[in-house]
Amino acid sequence: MTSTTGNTPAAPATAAETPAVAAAREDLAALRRQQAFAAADEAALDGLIAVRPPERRPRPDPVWDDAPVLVHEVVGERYRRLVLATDTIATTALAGQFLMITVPPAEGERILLPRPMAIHRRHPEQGTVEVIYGVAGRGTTALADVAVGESLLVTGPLGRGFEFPDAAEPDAALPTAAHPRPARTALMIGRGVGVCAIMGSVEDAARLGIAATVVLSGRSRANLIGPADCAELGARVIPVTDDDGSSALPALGGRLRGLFGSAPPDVILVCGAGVLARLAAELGAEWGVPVQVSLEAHMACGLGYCHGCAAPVATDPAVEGPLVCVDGPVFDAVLPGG
Amino acid sequence: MTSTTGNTPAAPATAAETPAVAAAREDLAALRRQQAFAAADEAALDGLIAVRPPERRPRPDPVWDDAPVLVHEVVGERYRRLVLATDTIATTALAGQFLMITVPPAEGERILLPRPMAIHRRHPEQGTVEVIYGVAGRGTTALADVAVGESLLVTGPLGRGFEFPDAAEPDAALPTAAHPRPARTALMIGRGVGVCAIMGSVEDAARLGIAATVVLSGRSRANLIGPADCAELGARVIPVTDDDGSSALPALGGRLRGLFGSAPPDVILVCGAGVLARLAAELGAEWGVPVQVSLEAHMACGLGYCHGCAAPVATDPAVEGPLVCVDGPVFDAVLPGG
Amino acid sequence: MTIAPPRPTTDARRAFFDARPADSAAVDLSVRIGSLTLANPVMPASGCFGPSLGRLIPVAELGAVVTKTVFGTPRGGNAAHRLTEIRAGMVNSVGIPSRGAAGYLASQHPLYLALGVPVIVSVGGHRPGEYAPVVQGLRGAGDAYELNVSCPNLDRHGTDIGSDPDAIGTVVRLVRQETDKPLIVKLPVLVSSIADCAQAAEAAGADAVCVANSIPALPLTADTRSPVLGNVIGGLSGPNIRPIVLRLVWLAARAVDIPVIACGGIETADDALDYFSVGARAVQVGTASFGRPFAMVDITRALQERCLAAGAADIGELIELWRA
Amino acid sequence: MTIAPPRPTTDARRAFFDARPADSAAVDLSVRIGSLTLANPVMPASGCFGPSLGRLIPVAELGAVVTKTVFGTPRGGNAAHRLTEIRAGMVNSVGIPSRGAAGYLASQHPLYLALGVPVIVSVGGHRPGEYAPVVQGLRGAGDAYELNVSCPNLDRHGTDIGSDPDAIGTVVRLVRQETDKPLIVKLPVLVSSIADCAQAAEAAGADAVCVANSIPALPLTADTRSPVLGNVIGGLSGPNIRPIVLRLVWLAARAVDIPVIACGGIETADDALDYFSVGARAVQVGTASFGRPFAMVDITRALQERCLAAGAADIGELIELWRA
Ligand SMILES: Cc1cc2nc3c(=O)[nH]c(=O)nc-3n(C[C@H](O)[C@H](O)[C@H](O)COP(=O)(O)OP(=O)(O)OC[C@H]3O[C@@H](n4cnc5c(N)ncnc54)[C@H](O)[C@@H]3O)c2cc1C
Ligand SMILES: Cc1cc2nc3c(=O)[nH]c(=O)nc-3n(C[C@H](O)[C@H](O)[C@H](O)COP(=O)(O)OP(=O)(O)OC[C@H]3O[C@@H](n4cnc5c(N)ncnc54)[C@H](O)[C@@H]3O)c2cc1C
Ligand SMILES: Cc1cc2nc3c(=O)[nH]c(=O)nc-3n(C[C@H](O)[C@H](O)[C@H](O)COP(=O)(O)O)c2cc1C
Ligand SMILES: Cc1cc2nc3c(=O)[nH]c(=O)nc-3n(C[C@H](O)[C@H](O)[C@H](O)COP(=O)(O)O)c2cc1C
Ligand code: FES
Ligand code: FES
Repeated sequence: MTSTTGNTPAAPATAAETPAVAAAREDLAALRRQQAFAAADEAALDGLIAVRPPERRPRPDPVWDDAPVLVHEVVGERYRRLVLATDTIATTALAGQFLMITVPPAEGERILLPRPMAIHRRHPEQGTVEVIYGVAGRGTTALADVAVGESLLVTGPLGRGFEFPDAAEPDAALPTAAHPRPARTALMIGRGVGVCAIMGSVEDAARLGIAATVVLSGRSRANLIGPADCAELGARVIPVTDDDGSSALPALGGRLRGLFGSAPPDVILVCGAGVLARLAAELGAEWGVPVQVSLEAHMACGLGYCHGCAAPVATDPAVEGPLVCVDGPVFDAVLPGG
Repeated sequence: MTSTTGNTPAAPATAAETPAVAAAREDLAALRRQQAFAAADEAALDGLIAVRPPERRPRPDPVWDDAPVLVHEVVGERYRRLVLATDTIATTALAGQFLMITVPPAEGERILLPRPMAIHRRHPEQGTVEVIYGVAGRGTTALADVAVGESLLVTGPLGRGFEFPDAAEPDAALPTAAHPRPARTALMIGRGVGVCAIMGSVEDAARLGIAATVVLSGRSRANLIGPADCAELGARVIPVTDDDGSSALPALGGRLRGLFGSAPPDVILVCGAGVLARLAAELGAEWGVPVQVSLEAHMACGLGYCHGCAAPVATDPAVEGPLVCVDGPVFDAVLPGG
Repeated sequence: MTIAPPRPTTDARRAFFDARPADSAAVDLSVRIGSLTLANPVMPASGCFGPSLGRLIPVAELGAVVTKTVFGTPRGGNAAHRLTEIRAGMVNSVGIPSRGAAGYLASQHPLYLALGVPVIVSVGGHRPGEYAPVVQGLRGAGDAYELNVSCPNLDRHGTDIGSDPDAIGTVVRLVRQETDKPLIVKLPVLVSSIADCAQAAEAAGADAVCVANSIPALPLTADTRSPVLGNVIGGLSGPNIRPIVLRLVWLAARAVDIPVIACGGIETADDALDYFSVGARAVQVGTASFGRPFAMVDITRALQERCLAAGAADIGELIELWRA
Repeated sequence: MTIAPPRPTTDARRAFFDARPADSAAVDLSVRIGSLTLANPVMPASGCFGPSLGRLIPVAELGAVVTKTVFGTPRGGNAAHRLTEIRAGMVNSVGIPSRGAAGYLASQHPLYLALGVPVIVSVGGHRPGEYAPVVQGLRGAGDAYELNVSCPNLDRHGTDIGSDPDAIGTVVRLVRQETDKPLIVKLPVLVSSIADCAQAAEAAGADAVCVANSIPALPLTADTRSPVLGNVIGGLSGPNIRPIVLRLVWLAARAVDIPVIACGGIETADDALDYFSVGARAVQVGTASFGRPFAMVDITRALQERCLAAGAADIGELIELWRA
């Protein structure tokens, strides 16, 4: 394959351009924007991710369950909400943990790998959990076909979630670098379905009396996940969206600096975009507060044995790096050299 | 794998037999019956099949078409009827020709090969054809999901159909072995969906003033295909079913010998079971009348180029035998040595 | 009996013929296979085409046609069933019935010639020495030869000729002595090193390699777990083999300078572009034609339209555009 | 902060553990691999199991467990993405991260031992001579060794060791000098002759062959047609490879007297029985465990129930019954 164009962009439109040609040009432009976005998001995580220090309390044992689907409804324009009856998981899951959801076979469509999904809400009294997901590809398309009343095979709770500094032992010790002071205020930043990963911490904050400020980011107001949950949980919400420009990084960074500059939160939790993780890490460095970020990776087992979910952490090539499913999905986000 | 049972049948039931064991035994017995039936049906065709002499008139050119589904309904307990709008095919198809129906992709189920289906009825005035099919495996299961208003990709008309002796040139010549006398009466025998292959000839008989007697065979009255079509076309119907024993070969043979012994039909057309083809060939030999049988084979192209549909005709191993899709599906059925 | 006067009828096939796009001077889809230039890089896979398809699709819009494999002497085919479809794909064990070179020349070649595009004759053998006599027997008929070496080598207890680089070299060298026409070697999937096989073909004088044939498989019935196919083993084809063959094409294209023709599970222009993006220079369509006889022509037309729309002069440029 | 008193909770996993069927003296599912007798013929495929699964399924009901492949020295894994799912199946290129024999002994083996079933340690290398030192380094740990020869042979420009019968023989002979324990050779799919490979393993002293590893494939993204996997190439696994591997198992079982362990796309007892019916003596389950962690135990239980229900004393008899 030889080419004479090399890296030059598509030729500019001419007067004689047909609608098909115009459409193809727009497709190409959209592809370029998407490529640029993905590249920026990946680059933003570069050098930022570190494995969190060992947990002080053991994680709950994961189980698998046949979880009846109690609710399966469209949320906003782009998402779907599942309420699953799964008693043990609802009772034991920690904030920021996730499930592996096996997509049932239907009409010959066979989905082999379970899909990782954050536990958006836990309702231990009812023995239910909520999951909110976007239809992305084959697996989530097939998942969207599951009817209320059917059961989903789920495995969980999995992974290491978000942890408030010393929340587990609120009156343990005086704050040090390794043991920062117990959180009294927290800033959570979620974008898109990434909001789901942080909602468990909003629940915890409500339970623990931590004042939570939650940035909910999305394409438009109609597509924000979590406003109702935050209202129910008594968290302050800062909605930011692409359509009015409020989600843009400089705008959001300025706003947060304005809000918290004089009284920084005790911890920042973030999920949903690499660039937001970097912003959070920058704010954390400025304010001297820890930042935790929840990451995604392609997964097969969710249990640490398939070695499929390498975290974006540079390590000695002879040593395996951390795994998102067991060492994460929540990691520390620390500015390189910071 | 060693075995101590060899060819002995499953051990007889004991008093301590659990329901699961009893069910498994019944499954095994059903499998054996089915195996025996399939073996008998295949053996019945042994040496029976011969390629018909060359056609006197060219076949219609096949086309492919996007045929809107006008009707798609359940027929009896086991079958489904499709009415397809496909003008050229409806206008040109000859009796006993077939279609290749491409099963559209749905929900990720991808059916690669089109499925051969007889043209049950032609309605050239409306530009429609009817197909009746049974749900057998993956392809027909997916086909059953197609909704009225969708279109099916069909290719046809294909293959060589049934021909009444000299019907094409009714006043051509005096009857000889090669040119039997023009048909005035015809016996058609169809079983299950095999009825569909012969219904075009029932249509032709009505048009040509040939007196048609049609044996419709099936498991039960509710499962017979064709009684209404035959009534519309003015054909005499002999319904025979498994549940009252009337479809059993000796019973049916006796009945037909009784009906036709003194005045045999001019031709016998048969489709739907190897053992019925052999019965027809026996009757044909007794009565000195030609017998034509329509066969099935796994097919990919339907056009004679994939060589996938070998007909059950023994030939020199260095020479390719006839193909069901172009040399058939209708063949002569002649008793070996007869 | 009255014969109704024919009335004009309509069907989608007719509309498809009529929709032939104008050739655009702005797009060059042509591809060279040795001394032969094809107007575009789309052709059928051997065994998945016959002249009778000319009644259903505008074959003249293809880059070439490829015949079913021709053997030296007549052969019958395998016992029924010769093909089936399972979830993994289509499986066939037709057994390559053949009328031999003489039979092909007499009854088939005139029909292929009438199609008006280059004819690539597929040639088979069961020993490395059997290919050259077939080509000789074809007496110059055909514009190029595709050497189907995915055949058990009876000289080596049935291992495929095409899995043995030495045997591939022997086949090509012997055939080269019979003809100056372009030679394409069609390789099997189950080989230890596709690079070695492709290089053996190139070194012996082949003008292209075709990667690949179907993948040997054993389909069983669900009830008694007996083989579905009369021949027990058949070749798996269709979209599920595509990721396997994509890797082979990628490796072969890195190993040789001659063009690689991709074959395996291509159904759409997107599938073809997948192969082009890993280095293929032409594509063959097999199984897809059974369900959608117009699939090949669709691909040819779509390749032209995509290049036009993107302002690319050829497929190479189109691929560069995504990667920019 | 008040901590709610734990209340009893329920889940399907618990019910599954409780449903353990009674062993029946009437059915013998045991299978011998050299000197080792497994209680039943069902085990995980290497890389698709870890001790952490013991929390989710009653591992004691399996015939054995198989470790992820252990290399001699520590290795990291491949760049992300390391796995994906496409229509054809799962594709992984984990890159076999390994802590080396010493690391395995220290951190992994105790967890495997605690599972209470025979432990088959999978061993890898990138040169035929690299396997024996790993086995030596394992210092007798493990009940048997599975030699994963589906690794590029760095001595022969990257062709898989397992595609070369001579290299297979070398690996087995060298390892045999280190251990008397049963040796299983796990063969790749892309080989010129699976029979030659299996016979090479048998002749060199292997006690079983495992057929087969995943099939190398190249998944591309839909938009820019770039490789999905960090390593470009990955191994295709899952149900669509079953018909391909069934043929290989059939050929291998006819070629050797040692047991053939089937591996490829097994999800259910029916799939396992397909393999048994073409000559396999044991089965490994890989991809299926990700979606249904209990798949292996389900298969073990179903095999026992089917034999019981059909009045068959073992799987061989069960198969004979259908064919009767
Ligand atoms: C810990 C964790 C929590 C998650 N929580 C949520 C959530 O709450 N809501 C939600 O909508 N999504 C969530 N995701 C992402 C979700 O798993 C993917 O959107 C989903 O797997 C896409 O599957 P697909 O078959 O539709 O897409 P395809 O692109 O067809 O998937 C192909 C393969 O890639 C994998 N894959 C593709 N995209 C992703 C991704 N972003 N993350 C992980 N694997 C991916 C799939 O699992 C599959 O194996 C989470 C991911 C992780 C790792
Ligand atoms: C000329 C002809 C006319 C036919 N007419 C009718 C009809 O009018 N009504 C009807 O119900 N059936 C008819 N059949 C049979 C029908 O084609 C099969 O039932 C159908 O192909 C089964 O497909 P499946 O995917 O449901 O079954 P599967 O068993 O899943 O099919 C697997 C493969 O085997 C092939 N196959 C399986 N059974 C048959 C069979 N009996 N004949 C041909 N191929 C088979 C399929 O096409 C497919 O390639 C006809 C067959 C032929 C050859
Ligand atoms: C019915 C059938 C017959 C085939 N006959 C031949 C043949 O004669 N010679 C040959 O080289 N390949 C033959 N093939 C293989 C195809 O040419 C092609 O390599 C294979 O089917 C993979 O391509 P696909 O997935 O597009 O079908 C045949 C394939 C099928 C399905
Ligand atoms: C995530 C993953 C990791 C694997 N790792 C190994 C490995 O370390 N060693 C090995 O011999 N095979 C490995 N395999 C191959 C499997 O053992 C098995 O041979 C293959 O997946 C086919 O079986 P399946 O279709 O049941 O998955 C791995 C497969 C997967 C999916
Ligand atoms: S998903 Fe398997 S190790 Fe993380
Ligand atoms: S179906 Fe292709 S030759 Fe008959």
